[in-house]
Amino acid sequence: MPATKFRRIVIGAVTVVAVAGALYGCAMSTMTSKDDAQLESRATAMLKSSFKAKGQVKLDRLDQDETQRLCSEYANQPLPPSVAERIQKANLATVRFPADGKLIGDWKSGEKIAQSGQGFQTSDDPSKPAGANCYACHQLAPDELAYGTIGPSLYQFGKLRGYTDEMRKYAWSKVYNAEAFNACSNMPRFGHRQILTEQQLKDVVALLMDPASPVNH
Amino acid sequence: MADPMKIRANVVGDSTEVKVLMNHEMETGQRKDAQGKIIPGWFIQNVKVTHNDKVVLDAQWGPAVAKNPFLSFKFKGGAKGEKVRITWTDNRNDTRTDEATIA
Amino acid sequence: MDKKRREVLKAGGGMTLLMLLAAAGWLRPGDVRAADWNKAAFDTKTMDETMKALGGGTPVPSNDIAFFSTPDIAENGAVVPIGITSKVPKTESIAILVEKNPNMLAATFDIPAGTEPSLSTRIKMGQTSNVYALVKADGKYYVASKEIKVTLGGCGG
Amino acid sequence: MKDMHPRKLAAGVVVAVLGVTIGVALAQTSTVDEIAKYREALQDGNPAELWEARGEEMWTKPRGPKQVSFARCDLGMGPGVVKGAYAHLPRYFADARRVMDLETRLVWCMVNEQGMSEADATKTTFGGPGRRSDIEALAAYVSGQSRGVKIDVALDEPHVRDMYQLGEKMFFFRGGTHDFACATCHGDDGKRIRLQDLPNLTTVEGARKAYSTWPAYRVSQGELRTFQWRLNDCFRQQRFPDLVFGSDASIALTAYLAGRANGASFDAPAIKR
Repeated sequence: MPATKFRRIVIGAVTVVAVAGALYGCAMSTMTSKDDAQLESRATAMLKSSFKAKGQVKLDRLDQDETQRLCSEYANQPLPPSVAERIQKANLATVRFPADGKLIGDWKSGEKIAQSGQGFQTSDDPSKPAGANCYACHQLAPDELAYGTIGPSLYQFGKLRGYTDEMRKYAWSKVYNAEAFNACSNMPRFGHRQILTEQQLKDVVALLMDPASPVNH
Repeated sequence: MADPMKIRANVVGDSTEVKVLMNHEMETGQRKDAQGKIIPGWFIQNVKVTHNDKVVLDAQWGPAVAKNPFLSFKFKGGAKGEKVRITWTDNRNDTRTDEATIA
Repeated sequence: MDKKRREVLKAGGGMTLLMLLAAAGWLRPGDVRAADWNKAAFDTKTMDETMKALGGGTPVPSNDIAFFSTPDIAENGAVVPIGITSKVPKTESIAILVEKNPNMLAATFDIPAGTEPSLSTRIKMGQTSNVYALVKADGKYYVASKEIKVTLGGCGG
Repeated sequence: MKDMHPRKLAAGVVVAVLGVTIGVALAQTSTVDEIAKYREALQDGNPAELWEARGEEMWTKPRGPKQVSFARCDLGMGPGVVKGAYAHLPRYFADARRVMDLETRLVWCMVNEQGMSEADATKTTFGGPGRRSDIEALAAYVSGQSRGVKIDVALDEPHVRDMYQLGEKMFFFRGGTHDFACATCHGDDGKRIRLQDLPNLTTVEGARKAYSTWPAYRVSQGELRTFQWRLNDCFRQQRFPDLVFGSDASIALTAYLAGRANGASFDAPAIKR
């Protein structure tokens, strides 16, 4: 899977560079990596001076971890395989399984979590549970027509892949930290960044992997 | 004071087509504010459209009409240069009348 | 404003008289509104209640009433475009009703002779629901309905 | 369970994602068609006109402690010239020694010509129920006066070009609890969030389509929204802190997106979900 992603990134970057070149004439093509690093650091500094804390959101949200920094740096150019591997390895190490060994919670609660985009915004009440907003990017239960396409369809996720222990563990790990499998994935790291609680993670995994879940109808 | 409406009245065949946008919150009275207090309903209840002092449309609205309401309809007759006059009244007794020249 | 006076005023020439009274300073604008806004009808929650408040019986389904420029799916329930045309002869009024809104009646439009029984406006819908176009013609009521789905938009939060 | 190795799991995943039945696919096609019809039906009457009218009146009226109108406000094409001005913004203003977008320039005129304090001028940058924004009304009016004009941001001007390049970097900056960057949602073709199409702003075509239709009346809010609002609310949803109105980053990103949209025919204020 990562190989496909790399190809896509490479193609995207080539397009962008070509267009940028057309806009600037030679300006871009002659930019050295030193210039680029300087631009990067100026942009980061400018960003940090342009926000203010509001509600539950403090300025430390702009402090990048290594994964974020690398994914930003390589967003507009091919992601070298060595960097991708570094990112995936580091994120894989963060995946934790529940102490009770149970990965499947309540799919009904999982559906609510998948529908909700609440949480961690300046406008959100931090005392209320956060959602995962899965439908923003993925198709899941067929009754919900308003689904996004940033991520692949997860309709019949468990049914197509089999309700195996191995697959349940994969689903858990993927929701927990998507960067473990796909460097610079667009998907938030719901477990690693503590966006969802352990129980919520179980409920979302149930939505994907419980044969009774409408996702698998 | 309420803001003006935006009225367009155009001759189309043997009719006059009226399109109007009104400036109004159309608050339902069902919503709560950040403190959990109900925001009181505030909405247009009556809309009357006249052409040469003849009523060509007379509407009653509830709070389910969308914010900044839009209305479009046609009446027979009407000539370029004549006036179409629209008045709305809301549940706070605020009222607004605007006129447009038929084009 | 008491009911009798309202009826008397209505009987005595409806809005024209009311407007004269208002112009003469006999009535404040609020009185005009109170006389002309059917609170009972706008408070109703079911079709039966609405029909009762409007003073009509059970409406007859009609193929002569059509929706135009009205989508099957609304991208946002805060603004749902509704267009209604009536080909029922002697159409006197058109009303828009939303089955699953907190109150069923959204709007009524009296259509005087000379005005085309066709109009479009925009309403709010709290959720996916049937929307009814209720037409009064020659004293009788006719109805057509259409389901409009309301979808959740954007980032959902 | 601790000995379980997710990497092996990943290898074991057979990508058998052909699970979309024909029925579901058909339903989705009609959903997209119906949403297109919905958008079409909205075009008939755009409440943005109400803001344009209010902004136009405001433009000519004496305001602020100095009781001066915007007649001397230079949006880059000479004092008081509104026609076509929006299509050339952001641009470098020597008097302010800064690259400015429309909203920051309006505030600059309110402060420097009308004598308002910065705090007063930026008190209501984004309107809401019961608090109307003068800036939104003025932006509606001014942008409306560029309808049909080709977007032409001076990327050959060094200050503007610098902001463009910085904005491009920021567009790809990942951060926050959710690792989101602008590019997360706006870096690929043909994507949707829920049912909303997401323009790919890294392509000229995507940037043109998106940028040329702001400001816009948002039916979900019943408000006229400016591009400053668009950026602010994107960052809110990115789980970032609050983007300061008129901040350097907001100008840099606007310069990047406007610059990419160069050549498009300006078509705002529009009406959007």
